[in-house]
Amino acid sequence: MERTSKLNGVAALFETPDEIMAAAEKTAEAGYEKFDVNTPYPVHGMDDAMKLPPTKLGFVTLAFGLAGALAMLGLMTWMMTIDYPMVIGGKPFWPLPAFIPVMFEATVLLATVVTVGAMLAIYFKFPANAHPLHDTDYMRAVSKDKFGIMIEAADAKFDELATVEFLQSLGAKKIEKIREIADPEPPIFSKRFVLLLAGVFVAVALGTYGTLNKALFYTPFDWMSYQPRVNAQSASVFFEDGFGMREPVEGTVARDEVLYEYAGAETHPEIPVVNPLAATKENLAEGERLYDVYCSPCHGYHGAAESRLRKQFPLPPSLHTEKARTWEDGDIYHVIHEGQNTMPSYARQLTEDDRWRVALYVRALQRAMNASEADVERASEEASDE
Amino acid sequence: MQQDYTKEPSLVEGRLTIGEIEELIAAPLDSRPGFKYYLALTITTSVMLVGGVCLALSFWFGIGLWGNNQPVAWGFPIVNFVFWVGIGHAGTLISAILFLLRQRWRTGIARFAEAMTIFAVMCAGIFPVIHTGRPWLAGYLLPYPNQHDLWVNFTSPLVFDVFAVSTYFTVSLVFWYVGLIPDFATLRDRVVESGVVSKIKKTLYKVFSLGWRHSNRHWQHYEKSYMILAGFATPLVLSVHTIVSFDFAVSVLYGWHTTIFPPYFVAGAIFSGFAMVVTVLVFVRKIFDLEQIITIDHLEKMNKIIIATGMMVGYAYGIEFFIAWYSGNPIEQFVFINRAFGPYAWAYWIMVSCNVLVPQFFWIRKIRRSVPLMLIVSLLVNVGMWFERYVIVVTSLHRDFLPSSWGHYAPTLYDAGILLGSFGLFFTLVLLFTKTMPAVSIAEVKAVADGAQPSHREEAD
Amino acid sequence: MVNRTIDTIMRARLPIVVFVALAAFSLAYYVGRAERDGVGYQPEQPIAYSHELHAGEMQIDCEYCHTEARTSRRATVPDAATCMNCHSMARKDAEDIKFLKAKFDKGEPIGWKRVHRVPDYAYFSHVSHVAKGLECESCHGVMEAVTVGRQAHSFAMGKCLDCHRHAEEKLPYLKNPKNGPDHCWACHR
Amino acid sequence: MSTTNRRKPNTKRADEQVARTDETGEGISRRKFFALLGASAAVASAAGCADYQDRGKIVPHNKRPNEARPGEIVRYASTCKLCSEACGLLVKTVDGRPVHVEGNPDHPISGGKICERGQAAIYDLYDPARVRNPKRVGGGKYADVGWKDVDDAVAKAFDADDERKIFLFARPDASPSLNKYIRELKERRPNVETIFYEQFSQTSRTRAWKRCYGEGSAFPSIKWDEAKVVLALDSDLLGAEIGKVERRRLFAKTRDVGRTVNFSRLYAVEGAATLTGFFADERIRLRPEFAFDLALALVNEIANVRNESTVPLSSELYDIAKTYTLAKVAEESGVDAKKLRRVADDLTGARGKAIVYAGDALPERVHVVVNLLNAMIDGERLYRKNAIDAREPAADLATLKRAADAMRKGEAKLAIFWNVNPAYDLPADLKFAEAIEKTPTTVALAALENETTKRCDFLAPIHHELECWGDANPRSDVYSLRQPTIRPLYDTRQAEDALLSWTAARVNGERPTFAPNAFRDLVKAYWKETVHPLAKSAPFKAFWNAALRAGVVRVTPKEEAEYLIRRENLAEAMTPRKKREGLTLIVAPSYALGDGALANNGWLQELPHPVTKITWDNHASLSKATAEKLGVATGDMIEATIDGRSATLPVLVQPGLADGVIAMETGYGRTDCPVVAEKVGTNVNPLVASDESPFVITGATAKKVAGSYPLAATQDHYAFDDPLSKDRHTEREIIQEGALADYKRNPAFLHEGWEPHMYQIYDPHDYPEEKWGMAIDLNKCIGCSTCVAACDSENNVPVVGKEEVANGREMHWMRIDRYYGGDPDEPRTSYQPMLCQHCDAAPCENVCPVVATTHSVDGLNQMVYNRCVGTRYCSNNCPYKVRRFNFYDYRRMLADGYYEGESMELKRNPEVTVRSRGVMEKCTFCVQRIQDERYRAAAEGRALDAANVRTACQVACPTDAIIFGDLNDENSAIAETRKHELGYAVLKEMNTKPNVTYVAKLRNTHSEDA
Repeated sequence: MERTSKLNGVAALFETPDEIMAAAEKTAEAGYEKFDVNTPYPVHGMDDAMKLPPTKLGFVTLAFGLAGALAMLGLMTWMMTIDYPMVIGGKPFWPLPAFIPVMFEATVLLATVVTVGAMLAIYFKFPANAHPLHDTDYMRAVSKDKFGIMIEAADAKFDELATVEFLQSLGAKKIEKIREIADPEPPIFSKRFVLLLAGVFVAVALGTYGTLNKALFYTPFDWMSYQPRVNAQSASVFFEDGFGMREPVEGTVARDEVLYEYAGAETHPEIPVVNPLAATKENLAEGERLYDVYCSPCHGYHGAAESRLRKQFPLPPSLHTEKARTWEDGDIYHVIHEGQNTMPSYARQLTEDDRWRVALYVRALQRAMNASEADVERASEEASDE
Repeated sequence: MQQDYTKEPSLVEGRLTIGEIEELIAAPLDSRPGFKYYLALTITTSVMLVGGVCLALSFWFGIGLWGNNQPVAWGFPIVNFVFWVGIGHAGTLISAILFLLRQRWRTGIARFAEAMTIFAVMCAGIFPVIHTGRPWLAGYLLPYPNQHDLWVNFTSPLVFDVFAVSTYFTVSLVFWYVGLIPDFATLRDRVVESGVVSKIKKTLYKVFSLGWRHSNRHWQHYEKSYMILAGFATPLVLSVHTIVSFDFAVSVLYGWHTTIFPPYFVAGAIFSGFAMVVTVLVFVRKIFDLEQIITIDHLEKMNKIIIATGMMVGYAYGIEFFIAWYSGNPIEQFVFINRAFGPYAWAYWIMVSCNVLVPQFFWIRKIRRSVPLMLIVSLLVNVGMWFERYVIVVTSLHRDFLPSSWGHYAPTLYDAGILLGSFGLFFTLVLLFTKTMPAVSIAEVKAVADGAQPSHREEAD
Repeated sequence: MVNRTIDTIMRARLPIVVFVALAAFSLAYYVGRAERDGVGYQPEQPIAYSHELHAGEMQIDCEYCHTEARTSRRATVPDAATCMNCHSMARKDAEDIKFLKAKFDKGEPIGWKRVHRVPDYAYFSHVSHVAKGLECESCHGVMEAVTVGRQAHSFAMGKCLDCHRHAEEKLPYLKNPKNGPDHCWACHR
Repeated sequence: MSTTNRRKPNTKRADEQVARTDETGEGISRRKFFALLGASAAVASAAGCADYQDRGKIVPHNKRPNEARPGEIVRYASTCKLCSEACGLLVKTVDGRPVHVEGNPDHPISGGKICERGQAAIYDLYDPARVRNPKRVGGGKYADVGWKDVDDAVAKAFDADDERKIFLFARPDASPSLNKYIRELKERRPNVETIFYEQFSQTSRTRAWKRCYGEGSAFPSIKWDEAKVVLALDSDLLGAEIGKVERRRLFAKTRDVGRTVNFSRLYAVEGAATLTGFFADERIRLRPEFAFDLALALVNEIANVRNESTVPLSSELYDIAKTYTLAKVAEESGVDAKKLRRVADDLTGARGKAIVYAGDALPERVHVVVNLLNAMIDGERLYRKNAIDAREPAADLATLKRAADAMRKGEAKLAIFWNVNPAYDLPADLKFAEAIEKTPTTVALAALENETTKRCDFLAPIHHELECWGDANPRSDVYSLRQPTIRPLYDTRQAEDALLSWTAARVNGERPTFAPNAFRDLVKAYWKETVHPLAKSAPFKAFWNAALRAGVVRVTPKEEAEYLIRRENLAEAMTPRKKREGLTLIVAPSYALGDGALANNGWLQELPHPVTKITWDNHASLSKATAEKLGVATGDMIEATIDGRSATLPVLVQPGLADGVIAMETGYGRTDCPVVAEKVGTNVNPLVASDESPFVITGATAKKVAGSYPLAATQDHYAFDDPLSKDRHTEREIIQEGALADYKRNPAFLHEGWEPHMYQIYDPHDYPEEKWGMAIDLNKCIGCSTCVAACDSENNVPVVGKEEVANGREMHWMRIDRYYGGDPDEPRTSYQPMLCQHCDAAPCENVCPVVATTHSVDGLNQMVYNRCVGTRYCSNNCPYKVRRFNFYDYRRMLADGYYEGESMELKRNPEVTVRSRGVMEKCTFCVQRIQDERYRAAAEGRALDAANVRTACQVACPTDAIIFGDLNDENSAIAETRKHELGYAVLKEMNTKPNVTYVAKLRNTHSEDA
C-alpha cells in the first residue's frame, strides 16, 4: 500500500504481557486518550488498564431479543387468528401454547444476529481493511506473538518526538512510525460494476420469470391445474370429432327426462292444455325475467315486436294480435318448444317449468297491453296503498 | 502415576510458546494439499454423488423408490434428519456451555466442534425438504405473503422445525464466524514464503477478517458479544432438539407421545454429538499432529461426558418401560413389549447395547485414555444413536392402534444411498474445512497457553 | 487487491448488488403475475364475436348464451345452435357467419379459445353466486364494453377471499350481502 | 407444445399401450426406467417456448340435446349383463359418458343394489386393451380385417347346404326376446344348437328341483327376510353364489337392531372359509363330501327319530335315511354331535320359518335330500308363490361334453363363442381347445383377447353392456330394459345384432346387410306384443318411454306356483357317494373375478378378498393341522394332484378351514390375455373333471414343492396366533360384540365396563348449519367390499399393482378390517369397515405444516390436495391409519402407464380431483355429492336437504349398513343411531371425537355357550 508523508501515529512493540500491562497503565496515566493497545489475544485486565468504559452491547441484545419475541407473537397472532382463522384440530383460533417455541426461536435469532451485526458494523465500523496499521511490521508482529501500543497523531498530547521518547521510556523493543494511506478512494460505480449490476438484474429477472411462469410447469413438477379427466365443455383427444361431451344415444330416455309428446308436430296440440303453473308472484317475476332474456331481443320488452337486432332478423308478428290473444296456453308452450317459421326452438335454453313461466308472462303482457277499465282502477288502487 | 488434581494440568503440553502454537495450527493451511488429501476428497465426494443420484431419481419418479408405506409413512429421511441434528448439537454445546462454565480446556476442541455443527446441520437441513412428496412446494412451509392469502399452521411441530433449525444454523454460523475473525486476521498477517499460499486465499483471509487489527478496544466488545452468543446458544441448543423431539412428542402415537422426549432427545444429541467429535478429532489430531493442543486429557474429559449422557439415555429407555407399565394402558404396554420382542427387536437390542452397555467401558481409566478403544466406542455410540431414532420412528408406526393397519417397513437401496450420501457430504465439508480454516482457534489457545496472561493477574480470576 | 478497494466492495458494492437482485426479483414477480393470473388475457378467437355488439348494443342478456349460469356450477359457452338461432338469417353473407354455418352443418367444434379458467382443483360454482344476486360484472368486468372476451380480474385465491370477507363493501348493490364461506372445501375438493 | 403438466395427448395407440411387460423385479424396472427417460428427453427437446397461457379450447355441443346440461349428472336406468341375475342399474353419466353405476331402486329383485363386480365392471368399458376392430386370428397372431370379411365367412359356413351342426355358445341370458328368437331359430334351422353355459351355474340345483317338483317347476325365489333359521350347507349364499344381491338385501332385514325380536339365526356348515361362514352365528367345520351324509342324517333325525316331519317318508326313503344318524356323521367327520343335534332342534323349532340352502357346487344328490328336508320342515312356506324363475336353465357338463365330442369328430361346421372362454374354464377332459381347432369356421364374439379367441378364426369385437340395448325377464313378475348410455367407442357391434344378421333367414336368396339396431327393434317388437298387454297401461309409445325411464316393469304373473314335492323318484337319486381316501379339493369361483372373465379389471384384481384380504393372486388355503401334516407354511408352494391332473400354487394357512381340505379359486393364471390379467395367480381349472361333482374333488393328494411365492395382502402382515398380537382388537375395544341373549337381558351391556373420562381443555367449535356424520351397523355388514368398489369408482381411486400392495401402499379409501378372535380353528371373525372418521379434534389437522387439512364449517375433515406438500405426518398421527399417499403417479407406474391412456380419462368423475404424485388422500364423505346438493339447493332457492345426500358407499351397501346424514337434524336416521345404546366409537379414549359410530354386532348364538 503506498503511504503519504502524513504521520498517523507512533507504534511500539513489547515482548511480554506484563510489559504491555505496565506500558498501557503508564500511557493512560500520561493523559493520552487516542491510543490503542494491540494484542494477539485478549489480555485480562487490559480494559481497566486503559480505563475503558464498560461496553453497552448487552442493551442492544435485550432490545432486539424482546423485539423478536413480540414481533413473532404479533405475526403468528395476525396470521392464525385475525387474517385467516381456521378450525385446526378443535383448537381455539389463538393457540398460545403452540406459539411459545417459535417465539423463543425468534428471540434468540434476533438477539444474537443483531448484536453481532451491531458490534461489527457500528462499534468496529468494519470492514476496515484500509486502516493505516495494516501491512505494517508492527501489525505482523502483533498478529503473531508480540504486544504493542499505538498512539495516534490526532491525540491532543501527541508530539512526534516526545511521544517516541515516552514510548522508549516504557521499554519498547521497537518503535515504528505509521504513515497515512495514499491510495485514492475508488469510485463505487465503476464501469465494470455497473455492467455487473445490469447483468445481475437481467439474470435474476429472467430467472424469476422463467422459473415462476415456465419451468415450474414441466414434468415432474405436478400442480394438478390440468388433470387427466374430461371437464365439461372441453376437447377430447380420444374421439375423432374432438367433442369431449357426447350426445346421448337417440331412443334412450334419461331418468328425469321430460318427453314432450307433441314434439315435431306441425299443428298445435288438439286437446287444449292449461298452464300447470299457478300465476303466483314468483312465477310471474321469473317469467318476466326469462322473457326479457330470451324473447325480448326479437319480440321487444312489451311484445309489440320492437326488435333490438338492428333489422338483421325479420320482425316477428306482435303478440297482441287477436289470433295470439285467443291462443291456448298449450299453443304458446308449443311455439316456444318447437319454434315457428323463422323463430328457432327455445327448448334447449329453457327448462320445462321456465317455458310455462314465459307462457304465463306472455298472457300477463297481453292482458296489460289492452287492459280493461276495471284493471286500470284496481291497478291504481294497489299502487296507492303500497 | 498419581494424578494431582489440585493444580489444573497445563492445557498446551510441551511448553510451546505462542509463536510455536501459531506455527503448529497454521501448518496445514500453509501447504498445498497433498495426494492423500485429494484421495480422501475424491472418496467422500463420490460417496456424496451416490446420494445425489439416489436423490435425483427419487425426485424424478417419486418417493415410492424408498421403503416408506402405510402405516410407516416416515422412514430413513426422518431418522437421518434427527441423527444429523443430534450430532449438530454437540458443537455449539461444547463451545457455548463449556465457555459459560469457564472450562478452559474447551479451547482446543471448540472450533472443530462448531465446524462439525455447521456441517451436520447442513446435512440435516436437506432432509425436511427432500422427504416430502412434492419438494417443489417446500416454499409453502414458510409464511411468505402469497396470492392465496394463506399462511402456515403454527401449531404444527414441522413449522417449529423450520424456524428452529434455520435459527440454529444461523446462530451457530455467527458464533463460529465471530470466533474465526481474529484467526483470519492472524492468517492474513502471517509471513509465508511466496508461492505456497495462493493470492486468492490471502485476499479471502483479508476479506473475512473485516480488517480486524487485534485492537483491545475491539477485544472488549468482542469478549462481551462472545459471552452473549454463548449465553443464547446454550438454551437454543436445548430448545432446538426439544422442538425436534416435538415432531414425535406432539403426536398421539404411543412410544412417541411421552413427556420424557425433550430431555431424552437432548441427552441423546449431546451423547451422539460428543461421540462424533471424539471420532473426528482422533483422526484430525493424528493427521495434523495437534496432539499437544488436543491432548489426551481433552479426549478423556469428553469420554467422561459420553458416559454421563449415555447413562441419561439409558435412564430414558428404562423410564419409558416403567411409565408404560405404570400407566396400565394396554396399547402403550404393547408398543414397548413389541419394541423389545417384536419384529424389530434386533434394532432395539443394537440400540440398547451400543448406547448403554458399550460406554460403560469408559469407567476404566486406561480405556478412557486409549485412542483406538475410544475410537471404537464412539463409533458404536453413533451407530447406536442412529438405531435409536430408527427404533423410535419405525416401531411406534408399524404397529399402532388398529391391528388391521399393522404393516412392515423395509428400507430400499435408495434409502441407504441417500444416508451414505449424507455422510459423504459431511466428511467432504470437514475435509474442505481443514484445508481452508484453522482446525483449532489460534487466538483462544494462545490466550490459555502457559505464561500468556500477565503474571499478577493469574491468581486473581 | 488493494485494501481500500476491498473495503469499498464490501461496504458499498455488495449491498447494492443484493438490493438490485431483490428489486429484480420483485419486479419480475409482479410483472409475471398478471400473466400467471391471466389478467388482460385476450386470445384470438376463431370467430371475431363481439360482446360489445351483442350484449352492449343489442342488449341481449348474458343468460341468453350462458344459459346454465343460474342453475349449474358451470356457466357454459353456447352451442353452435344458439348462434344459429339468429345467424341462420342475420348477416348470412359475413365471412365469420359462413365459417360458423360450415362448422354447424359439418358438426365440427368451432374451437373457441378458453379465456376464463380456474385450475382443475378449484371448483368454482356460478349458481352459488348468481343465485345470491351477484352480477356478472363483479367478476368478469363490463363485458358489454369489450369486443373479444377478455379476463378483467385476477381469479387468484386472494382476490376471491377478499370479496368473500368484505361482501358488504365489495358488492354494494346486494340487498342483504352475507360474507362468503372461507373454509377450504367451499371451493376445493 | 404447451406445458406437459397440461395433459400431453398420449399418442400411443391402444395395442401399443398393451406392450408386454416382462419385468417382475420390484421397484423401478429397467423397461420403465428407459421409457420414462425417453419421455423426459422428449420433454426437454420439445420444451421450446410454451405458450403458457394456452388454456385449451372450449368445446360446447354442436346442437345441445334438451336435457343434457354440461357437467350435470344424468342417470339412465339399465340392466346388468354380467351374470344371469340381471340386476337393475342406474348408470350415472356426465356429459354423455358413464362414470359410475348404482342400483335401480325400482327393481323388485335387486332393490337398488348391485354386487361388487357390477360396481367395477364400468372400467371394462374404457379398458385400453379392448379390441377395437374385427381381427382374423392365425397362429396366435391378430390381423385387422373389416366386418365384411367376418360376415362373409360366417354366411358361407351358415348357408352351406351340408347338414353339419352349428354351435352357438353363450352365457345364460335372462333376455326373453333373445330366448324367443333362439327358439324360432331352432325351428327354422334344427342343426343350430345354442348352448347357454357358465362354469359355476346352478345345474345340479335345477336338475334336483325338477326331479323333486316336476319338469315344469323352477327353483323358487325364497323370502329370506322372513326366515328365522337358515342353514347354509357348503353355500356362500351371501358371498359369491348366483342370486347374492337379493339374498344380501333381504337377509339384512332379519338383522335390524331396532326390531331384535325378528333376529334370525344363520348356521353355516362348510369346509372352505367363506364370507357367509364367517358372518354366521354358528359355524360348523365339515368336509364338503359329508354334506350328503349330514342332510340324510337330518332327514332321518327329523322323520324317524323325532317323527316331526309333515311329509311322511316312503318306505324306500326310510330305508335309505335309516343308515345315516347324526352321531355317526359326527363321529366319522370329527364334528361335535351336540352341535348337529342343536341344528335339528332349531330347524324343527322354527318350522315354517326355517330353510336349508345347499351350495351350487354340491352334487345333485345333496340338493334332492335338501329339497326333501325343506319340504319336511314346511320350508315351502318361504317359497314365493307369485314369482317364478323365468330364466332358461344353463347347460350342464353332459351337454357340453356331447358338443365337444361332436366338434372334435368334425360334425360341426360353424362354432360361435359369444363372451365365453371354454378353452380356459371347461374341464380339461372335454379337450375343448382341440374341438375348436377341428371346427372349420370358428368366430369369437368377445371384447378382450382370451384363450378361446386365440384359437378361433375370427375375433368379432362386441359392445360393452353400457353400449347395448336389451331386456331381461329374470322372474315371471319382472321385466326390465337395458339402454345404451354412450355411443360405441370403437368399431364394435352389439353381439345380438351380429348374431341376428348372421342367422337371419335369407330374403329371396340374398343375405340382408347388417342392421345396427336390429336387436333393439326385436326387443321393442317383443315388448309390444307380449309385455305391453300384461302391463295394460297407456299407448305403447308412452309405455315404452316410461319403461325406459323406470328401467323395470312389474306385471302380475299369469299363474301361481304350487310346491308339492313328488317323493316317488327321489330314492334313485340318493345313491350313496363313493368314499375316497385323501384330501378334498374345493374349487370355487374367484370372489371378485368370477370365472376369470373380469381378470383384466385392475380394480377387481385389487379388491381385497373379504376373507383372506389377498389381492392379485389365488392360493391354496389349508387349515393349520393340514399344513402341519404336509409340512408347509404360508408362502410355500404346494402341488395338488388328482387322477394325474395337478396344479402348483402358493399356500395360505387359513383359520377356520376344515382339516384335510384344500380350497382354491379359479379365474387366475390366465394366458393370452391383456397385460393386467397376464401371469396373475395360477390356473386351477386343470384339476376340474366333468364328473358328477366337478368342484368338490375327493381323494386328492398334495405335496410340498420347492420355491416360495409372496402373496400381497392388505392386512395381516403378522402370524395370526402369535401370542404377542392375539385378540388385540377386543382387548382395545375396537370390536365390541355381544350375544343377542345378553342384549335382550340388558340392553346397555356395552357400557357396563370402565368408561374413559373425556377431558375438554378447549370449548368445542359450534357447527351452525349441517354437521355430517356416519353410522355403520356391524350387524348388517357382511364384509362384501361392494362399498370399497363403489368408493373407488366414484372418487377416481387409482390401482397400484401387486408389488405396491405388498409394499403396503394400496390406495382404497375404505378398508374392511377382518379380525380373527378366539381359537385358530374356530375363529370368531368380525368385520369393520374403516374409513376417515372426520374427527372433531382431528390429530391430523394439528400436525399438517401447510394447513392442507383443516376442519370445515359442516364438520368435515378437509383434505386439500393442491395445498398438500406431502410430509405424511398427518398419516402418522392418525390413530385409524385411514390416509393414503400417492408415493408414485400410479397411473403412470402400473404396467408402464397402462391406465394412463385417454380412454381411462373418460371414466374419471370430473367433480373429483385426480390426485397427482406426492399428495395425501382419504375418504371425503363424498364432499362432491354434498356440494352437488348445495348447488341444487341454491338453484332452487331452498335450504340444503340432508336427505338428498347419499354417499357412494351408502348407496352401494347391499345391506344398508351405512347411514349418513346431518347430526344437527334430530329426527334423522344418523342422529338416532348415534344415540343407540349399541353404538360406540372406535378408540374413543383417544379423545379425537370421531364422527363415525359403529353399532355393535349381536351374535345370535345359543344361550348356554354365549
